[in-house]
Amino acid sequence: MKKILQLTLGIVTSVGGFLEIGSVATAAQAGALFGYKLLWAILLGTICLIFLVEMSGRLAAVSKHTIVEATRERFGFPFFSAVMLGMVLVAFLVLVAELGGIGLSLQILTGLGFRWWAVPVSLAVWLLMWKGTFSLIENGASLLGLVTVSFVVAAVKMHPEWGSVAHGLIPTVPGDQKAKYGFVAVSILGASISPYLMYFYSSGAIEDKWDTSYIPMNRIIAGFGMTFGGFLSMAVLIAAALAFQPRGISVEKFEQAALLMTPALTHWGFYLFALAMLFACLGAALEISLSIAYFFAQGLGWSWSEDLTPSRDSRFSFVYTAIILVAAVPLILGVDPMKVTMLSMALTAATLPLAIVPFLILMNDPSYLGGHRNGWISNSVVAIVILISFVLAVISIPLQIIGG
Amino acid sequence: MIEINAELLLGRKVCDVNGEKVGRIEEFVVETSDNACLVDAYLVGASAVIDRLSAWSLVRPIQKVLRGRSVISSYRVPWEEMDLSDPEHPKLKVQRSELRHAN
Amino acid sequence: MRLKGFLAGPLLFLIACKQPTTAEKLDSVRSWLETAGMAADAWMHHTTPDRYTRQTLELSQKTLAQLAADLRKSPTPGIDTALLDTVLTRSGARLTEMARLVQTRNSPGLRGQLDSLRAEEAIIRRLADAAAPPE
Amino acid sequence: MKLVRDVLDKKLTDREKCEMGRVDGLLMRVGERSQPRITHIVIGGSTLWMRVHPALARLSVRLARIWGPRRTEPITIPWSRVESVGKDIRLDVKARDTGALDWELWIARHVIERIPGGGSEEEEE
Repeated sequence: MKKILQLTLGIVTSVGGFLEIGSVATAAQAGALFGYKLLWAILLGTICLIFLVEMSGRLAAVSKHTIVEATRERFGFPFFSAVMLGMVLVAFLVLVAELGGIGLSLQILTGLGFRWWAVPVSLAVWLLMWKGTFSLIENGASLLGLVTVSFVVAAVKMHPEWGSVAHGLIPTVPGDQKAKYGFVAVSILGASISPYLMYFYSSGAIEDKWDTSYIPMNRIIAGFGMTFGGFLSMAVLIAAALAFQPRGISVEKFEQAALLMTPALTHWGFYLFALAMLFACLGAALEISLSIAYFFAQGLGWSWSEDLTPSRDSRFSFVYTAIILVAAVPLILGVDPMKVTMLSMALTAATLPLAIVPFLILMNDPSYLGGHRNGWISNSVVAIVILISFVLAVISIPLQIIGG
Repeated sequence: MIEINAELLLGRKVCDVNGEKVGRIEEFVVETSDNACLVDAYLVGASAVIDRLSAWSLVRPIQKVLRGRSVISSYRVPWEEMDLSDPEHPKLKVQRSELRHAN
Repeated sequence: MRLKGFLAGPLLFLIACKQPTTAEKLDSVRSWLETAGMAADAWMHHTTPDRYTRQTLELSQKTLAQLAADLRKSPTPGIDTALLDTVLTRSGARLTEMARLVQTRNSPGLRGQLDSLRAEEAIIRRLADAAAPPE
Repeated sequence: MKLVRDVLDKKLTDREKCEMGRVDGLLMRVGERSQPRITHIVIGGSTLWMRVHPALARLSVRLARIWGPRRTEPITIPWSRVESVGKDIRLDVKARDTGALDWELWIARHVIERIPGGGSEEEEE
């Protein structure tokens, strides 16, 4: 019975925890600019994420090591410090974007600018981690995140032309704006394949004391949870294609994205969007702060568990406290969260190989995985998608910066 | 009698007695007996790294091709044949040809 | 560490964004005029709260003013810059007026302004299509 | 046994399975004719960063001098204390006495316990 509860909870939390400011902003911009043309990027990213999440759960269940622990033990500290530098920097940028997302959601609800919300939001996120346990954070925030299902309702209610929607799932090269198209595609891949999600998921498997009997459940959670999550992103893209593209509105600011669901759900659409973003970004902010703290704690051998009182794992608690407070600074200075979001998603895609290549090697390591090593399917799917993301990123990001 | 940080030896280039580059120190084969830890031999050369990363299942197809051209080769250097008087530049006390290949 | 070069790549992106072309600026102008129209329309149907609508109209006005200044600085052949500039200035003033009407909850007044805004947007679209080579 | 694969960077736990960091370094005594032996396991900042770059090691020592429990030299634990080498390395020591937890305790006392709800170390005894 306990397993079935854990199973449903696992799927629910991965659905609720899937969307965050990155996936919504990139999907909304893609829909507004290119209609259904970029659905394939969400599909590709989600498929890759399913494999990565399943692999991180399996690694934890079989070897009782998280990805970070195994990376340091297997590749040595010098290489590990490079991975840590890259991943922590990018995750920090995404954290700033998430805190900004919470602030912007509160701004459209209350009218008070997101800069004023920066400190209270950071303190609230910190307090949740200071007092909360792992299960409260993982399950609570994600259950609230279920309000993001309203995107599907909005998309369906706008009666999309399902034929061309399906057509969007096939990769196409656009006529004009190639650089912008590539940049948004890379940002979508970066938004859906988020390394912090893997580090968080594998640490969660350890906190929940998984063992090899959890492997089938892990596969179902990864499969269904991420697939539903992928549908949510696609729903955002479809809704944006129907709401914004005909009007020629390109989504650059949060205030524009806020109108996403109003054509379909009128004032409900407005308030649901604000709430959906508030809870989705809250869940993501918690996950990212924990992932960064896990990175330091697991990498350097400190005690780490969200279930301990802060003084029992003081360095771990110190790291997430410092990270959250520092993340509020750029927002106080008025940095636009949407710009940070798009940049951090593209950077995530560019630094994916740094996180995934060592992970792939680990997943083929008999001393960690024994008989549960990766099949050639997982290896090739992940390797191909990472290669695509990296190549796309290296081409389109400079183009977008220097001018297509 | 000198005391050195073994972890800093990792990756250091090793030359044989007449200065020819043999490879890099990648592993220490040790023997633990009644709570002492004695170094039996050093593994020198790139393939020792692959061994350590045990990424063989990823690398094996490539390795079969390269083995022919001995690009990936690694030597098992018994402790007597390694001169660590200058830890910055480890040297062998024998010629490269006399070394035995590891597995 | 051979990986250092690898990390230098991403840092390159932090330099300022590129300068958009005139066509992109005109697209932006129309995008923001449409955003203002959509927000005002939603407000009239009681879909969006007052403060949000007012702030969005003000944001549209501010962005439009910035775009107008950029366009003035870099006139391009094939566009009647004088006409474009007058239309942009008039739209800018109209957006400020619309924000005030939302503040005073004057829905009928706003409807009138919205129709004029749509007309101005049509002029700008004609100007943009005239300049941009037909697809 | 292979030292780098099985010992270096592995997690260290004490008698009561309390985490006390990772194997950051290993001291090796090399004699003229005697067989080299690993004498100590080394834990602690500067050893760790020395493996990346000497400049980082100097930096970590300077930082440790101005903030934290004022410990600059790393912690060395004789190899004779090693009980078992498996998934983790179990040492026959008490973590608190070795000094491996100095940073943990210092931050707990000077930072965490000052914040309400932080809990206190004594609770643990």
